[in-house]
Amino acid sequence: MSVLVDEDTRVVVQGITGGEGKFHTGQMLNYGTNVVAGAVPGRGGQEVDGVPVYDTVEQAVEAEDANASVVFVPPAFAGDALFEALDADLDLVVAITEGIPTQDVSRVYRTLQETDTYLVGPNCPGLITPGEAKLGILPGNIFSEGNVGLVSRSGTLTYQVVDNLTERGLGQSTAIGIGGDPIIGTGFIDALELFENDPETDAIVMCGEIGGEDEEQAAAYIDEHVDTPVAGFIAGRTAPPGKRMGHAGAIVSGSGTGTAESKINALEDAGVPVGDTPEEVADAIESFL
Amino acid sequence: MSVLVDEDTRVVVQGITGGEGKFHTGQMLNYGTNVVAGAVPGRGGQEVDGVPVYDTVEQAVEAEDANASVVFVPPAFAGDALFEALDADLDLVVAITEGIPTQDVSRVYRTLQETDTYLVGPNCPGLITPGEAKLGILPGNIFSEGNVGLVSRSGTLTYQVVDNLTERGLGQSTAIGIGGDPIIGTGFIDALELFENDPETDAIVMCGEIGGEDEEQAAAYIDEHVDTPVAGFIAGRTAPPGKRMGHAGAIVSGSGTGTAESKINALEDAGVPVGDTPEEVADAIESFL
Amino acid sequence: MRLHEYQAKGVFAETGIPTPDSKLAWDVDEAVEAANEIGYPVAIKAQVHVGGRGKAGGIKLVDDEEEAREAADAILGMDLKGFHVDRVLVEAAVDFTDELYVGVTMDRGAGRPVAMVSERGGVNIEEVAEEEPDAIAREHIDPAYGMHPFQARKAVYNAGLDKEVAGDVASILMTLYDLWEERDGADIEINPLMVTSGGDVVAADAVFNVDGDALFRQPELAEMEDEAATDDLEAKANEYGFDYVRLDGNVGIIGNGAGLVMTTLDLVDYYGGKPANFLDIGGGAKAERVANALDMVFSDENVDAVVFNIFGGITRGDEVAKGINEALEQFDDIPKDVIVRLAGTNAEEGMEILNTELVQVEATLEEAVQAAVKAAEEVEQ
Amino acid sequence: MRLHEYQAKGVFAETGIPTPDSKLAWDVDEAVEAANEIGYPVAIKAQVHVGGRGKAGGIKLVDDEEEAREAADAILGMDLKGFHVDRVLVEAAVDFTDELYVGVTMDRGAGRPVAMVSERGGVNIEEVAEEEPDAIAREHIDPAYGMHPFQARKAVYNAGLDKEVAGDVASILMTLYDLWEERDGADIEINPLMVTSGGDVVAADAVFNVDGDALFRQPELAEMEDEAATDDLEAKANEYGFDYVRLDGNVGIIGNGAGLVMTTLDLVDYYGGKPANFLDIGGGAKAERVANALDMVFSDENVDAVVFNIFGGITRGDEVAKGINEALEQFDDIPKDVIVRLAGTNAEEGMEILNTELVQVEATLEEAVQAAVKAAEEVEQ
Repeated sequence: MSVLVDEDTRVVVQGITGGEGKFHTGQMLNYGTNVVAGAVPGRGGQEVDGVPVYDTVEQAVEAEDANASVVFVPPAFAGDALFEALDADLDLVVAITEGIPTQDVSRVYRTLQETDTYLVGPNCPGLITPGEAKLGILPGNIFSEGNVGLVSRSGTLTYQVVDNLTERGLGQSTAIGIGGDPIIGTGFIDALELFENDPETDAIVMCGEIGGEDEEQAAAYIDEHVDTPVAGFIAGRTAPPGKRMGHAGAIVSGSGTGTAESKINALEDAGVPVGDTPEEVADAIESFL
Repeated sequence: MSVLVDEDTRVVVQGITGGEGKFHTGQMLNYGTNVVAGAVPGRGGQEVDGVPVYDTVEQAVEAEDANASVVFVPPAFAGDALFEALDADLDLVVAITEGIPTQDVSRVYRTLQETDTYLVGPNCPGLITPGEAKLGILPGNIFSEGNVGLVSRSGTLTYQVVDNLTERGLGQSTAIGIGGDPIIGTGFIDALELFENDPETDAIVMCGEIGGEDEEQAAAYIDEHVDTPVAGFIAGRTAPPGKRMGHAGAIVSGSGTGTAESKINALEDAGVPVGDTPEEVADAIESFL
Repeated sequence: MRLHEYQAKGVFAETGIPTPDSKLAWDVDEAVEAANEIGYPVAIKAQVHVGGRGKAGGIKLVDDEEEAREAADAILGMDLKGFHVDRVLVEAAVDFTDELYVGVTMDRGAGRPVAMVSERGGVNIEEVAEEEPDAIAREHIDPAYGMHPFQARKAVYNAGLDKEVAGDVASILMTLYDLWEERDGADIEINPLMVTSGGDVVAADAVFNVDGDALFRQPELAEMEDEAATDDLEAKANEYGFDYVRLDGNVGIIGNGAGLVMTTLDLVDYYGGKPANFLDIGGGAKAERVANALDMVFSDENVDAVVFNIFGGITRGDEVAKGINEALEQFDDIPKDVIVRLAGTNAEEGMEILNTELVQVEATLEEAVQAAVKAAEEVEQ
Repeated sequence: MRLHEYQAKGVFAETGIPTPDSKLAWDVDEAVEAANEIGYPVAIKAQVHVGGRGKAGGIKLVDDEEEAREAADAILGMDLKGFHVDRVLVEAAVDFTDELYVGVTMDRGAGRPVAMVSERGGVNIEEVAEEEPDAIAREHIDPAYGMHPFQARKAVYNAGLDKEVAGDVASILMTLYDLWEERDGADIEINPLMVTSGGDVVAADAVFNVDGDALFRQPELAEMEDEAATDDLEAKANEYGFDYVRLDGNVGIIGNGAGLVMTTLDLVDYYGGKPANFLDIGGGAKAERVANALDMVFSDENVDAVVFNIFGGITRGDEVAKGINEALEQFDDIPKDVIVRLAGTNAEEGMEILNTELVQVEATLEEAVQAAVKAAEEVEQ
């Protein structure tokens, strides 16, 4: 019925006492997410919105049986917070923080390979299983329950596409914003694999953008391993080569891969229709179901 | 017939152009060891005793299909040489070098856990399968072919015990000097497992010494997993607590384990007779066969 | 964040990497004086963030004072691929026998750093990379350990470097990696690393791009961040802290989130318009930031109409609406049509707040883009 | 290699770890002067490598000059568990409310470093470790990364430290780990880490043992290696580079390889003798080194007979034999019986070389030990 998160997911919020952490903890609780603890060094014993705070993630996990965390820790300390989350052996870590130094993320990524944890992000909006739980900052009200899995490198573009789906009554099983940073945990292929194995996901939307080769690799993966129908969208068709657009993911490498054209071709070659507009993506999904 | 090394083992000698490396390469070749390459940065293209030298281990492996290395590199550079050996994905690495800083070994050990390579040592005499190959500095002439497996933390003590065995006609399948440093690669348990699974090893000698808890753990392992009869020897019965005897392995921790008494008791509880003298070890082995 | 060549060389030199004698000059007299001091031949090199400076005329080798003056005069003030040259590096020419390449960057696909060495350095390295990728030895680094010395050796020997220089290059590569790691490098390169007839190696050029997200812990590098020589509008964007790229169309675009802003650009193009810029106000923007964004796009005289597309997540529609009102209420006569589309968090509240006498409101992304394209077309006619 | 408390505190203080005001003194007047300067109360602390100095009378707290003089006079020159006290640290007494423990060492079983924190610091930490191991929070460190800040926090919060000091202690622990790593520590400890009534923390004692194998890259620490205050024979062994431990028996033992030498000791005991020492000449010893070893053992007046047991691997029997001959030929009258047993590499050549008028040769380890025990017994009678 969903991947990665559901109503049983027990969440610890790292950085729960900060401005964003506090605000979105409230939002997550309102949505029905099982936020069971916060973790902030030196704040153990306090409460935020009725959620008990612990000094370390490990203590939060031991006391509240948490199995996932959402990280709102500021960039300078976020790398360390991610190491702490991995050390606590959680099933899922969602890193919302934007602007973590790339080398810090690279070190975290290296340790991630030695664990069974799914890391979503960093610099991502998080993920949501509509009607059950959201972990992150996605606006819950635009989502609706259903059987379309969505994975996207971009935050607000995700919302746009979801909006188009929801308006037509095409609900979502789970929507995952994987983030557009140069190095991220869960990638397209991980998400596609999860959706492919989820009996309740009947169609998949994959939103990519220029830069890197992840979409090309995902296309090859779809071709070989994914039977669930996939519709795609690629942002950045009009981006001039070599210009940096927003986050670091959006650099056209200029070496044949990484351009919108290369990605669109790869997806279409794998049988994935790529929409020219978000509306067209919704059209394709509608046609699958 | 043997464990870890045999006549098919193809050896690259790291540090082959140094004094010790050169001398023992000659000794290994004389013994019949398949020394196929040397590796010394900047010395690629040279030869030592007819053995071609390469600049890197990787090049030696690619050119000569080596699957094992013996490391004679001086302590200051030995840690790096071990990382290079592990990077080259060898089956076996034998580190003869004595006096490698412990923190360097700890870092190597950490990487070792991520590989399938057996590291023997550091600060060890190496290992030998009599009549086939020796990797290291053991005096080949005292060994004889047979069915006694031997594993020892000490170098010269190993020779002593082997001498006692050989004199009685008790040949060895493989003898492994695992070294007495605080952190080593292959330990007693690894060696015991290998011997237990070797159909041609019918009895095992295990020589321990004071310090650490490796012998106690090995005793527990023998009790549960080893059917091949084992005879033991523990050096350091008369060592006063708290005094450092030779290498760092030989410190009596004073906390109940680590003493000769604790080790001897653990072994005897596991059904392993422990000799008061090396001769008595040979007696026990003779009684097994 | 990119350092200029002279800044990068300064950083390299601190770590003991050999660089040629050199001096920075801001005008022709200074350049000539520097050249005389260093002694001829010298190279006069434009300090701008542009690849292929040499081929574009930004580097000249001169043999005497007269040539130096001529070259400095030609280079200072020139426009190099859109960048104004306001300073030159005057540098002793190196008598070289070989040009090598060494560099360290993050391999985003692998998630870890990679060190690269080639004996085919010089201006054509990009072609080499494209056509003969094996001519560049690559060594991935475990970021937990940093570069092991054996990896530097592997890289230089696999690149086929002469034994005579292999040791020196390996140790420069180690130094480069350590620098990259300690100073939060993004890309760090020496191309060419010249080999002199005496068998020494010298960094004849230097690239050092720093991870902008790490500048908070690299105060020394943050100070070097270039104030000059970029487009005025882009400088303004830096000041405001926007991700902004100027393009050559006439439809101004403001949005939140890189993917959505790019999509808005793509739709402008799809509906027959031409995007004038990319401007991402980021997540959670408050009213003032929104007003700044409008100010920026209005400052671009090429812009004929503006589409403001916000899908609120952390960004709240009411805040955006307030910012738009504030920005536009300052004008007696609003200079360009502004088409607004708000969705997501507090979008309805925002719609209510928006002063529809000042802006045109559209319900969907497609409609908003089409309206903006149409408005811009009307201005052009 | 162990640093003295004052040396360790010097190293700690360089990194910003707070330590009390203190001064080293080599005689009573110096100590009193230092105490007057620092201001009373002060602690006068023997600087010797002995655990439990306080209980053994090596630390005294004094309130005025008279007491200071008395204490310094008592401590300087005293024999503390076999160590001569030749210097004292005069240190401001700390007014504390709590005594914590922090330390970093190598966990040989795990093959990686471990950091430890306890709120039960002070003289009884070893008992605590034995009886209530859970009162010490342990955090294993990945040596590839070093200590992550979160690990220092985990350690202090798991140890149950007050929030008021937790942050300070975590940052001291990070500093200690970095020091341990950068300076090749073996063990590094602050016990007690005192918490003052004002909520500050102060390192009231300091232990810093350095990995002897790493001294080649720690020149500053190598210089601190203590020249004084150890047994003369052990000092001689340091000079010669032998692993040597003096014991209280009368059978001198020389051999190659720690395990074999220990076994020789064990056999001396087994056959009814008493070992006088452990002396490992190491691998590959040449003639001179062999002669030095004999010189060392002969210098020990307790020794009545010597067993020289070599099993050659890298060590060659002929070299050993030459060394023994050289050493013994210097004497008109050889002071103690020497029993030699050679086996392994070039043992036969060695046997031929050995001057059997100077030494007694035995074929097996057991026979050699028995002969030495017997010879020693005869001397005693």
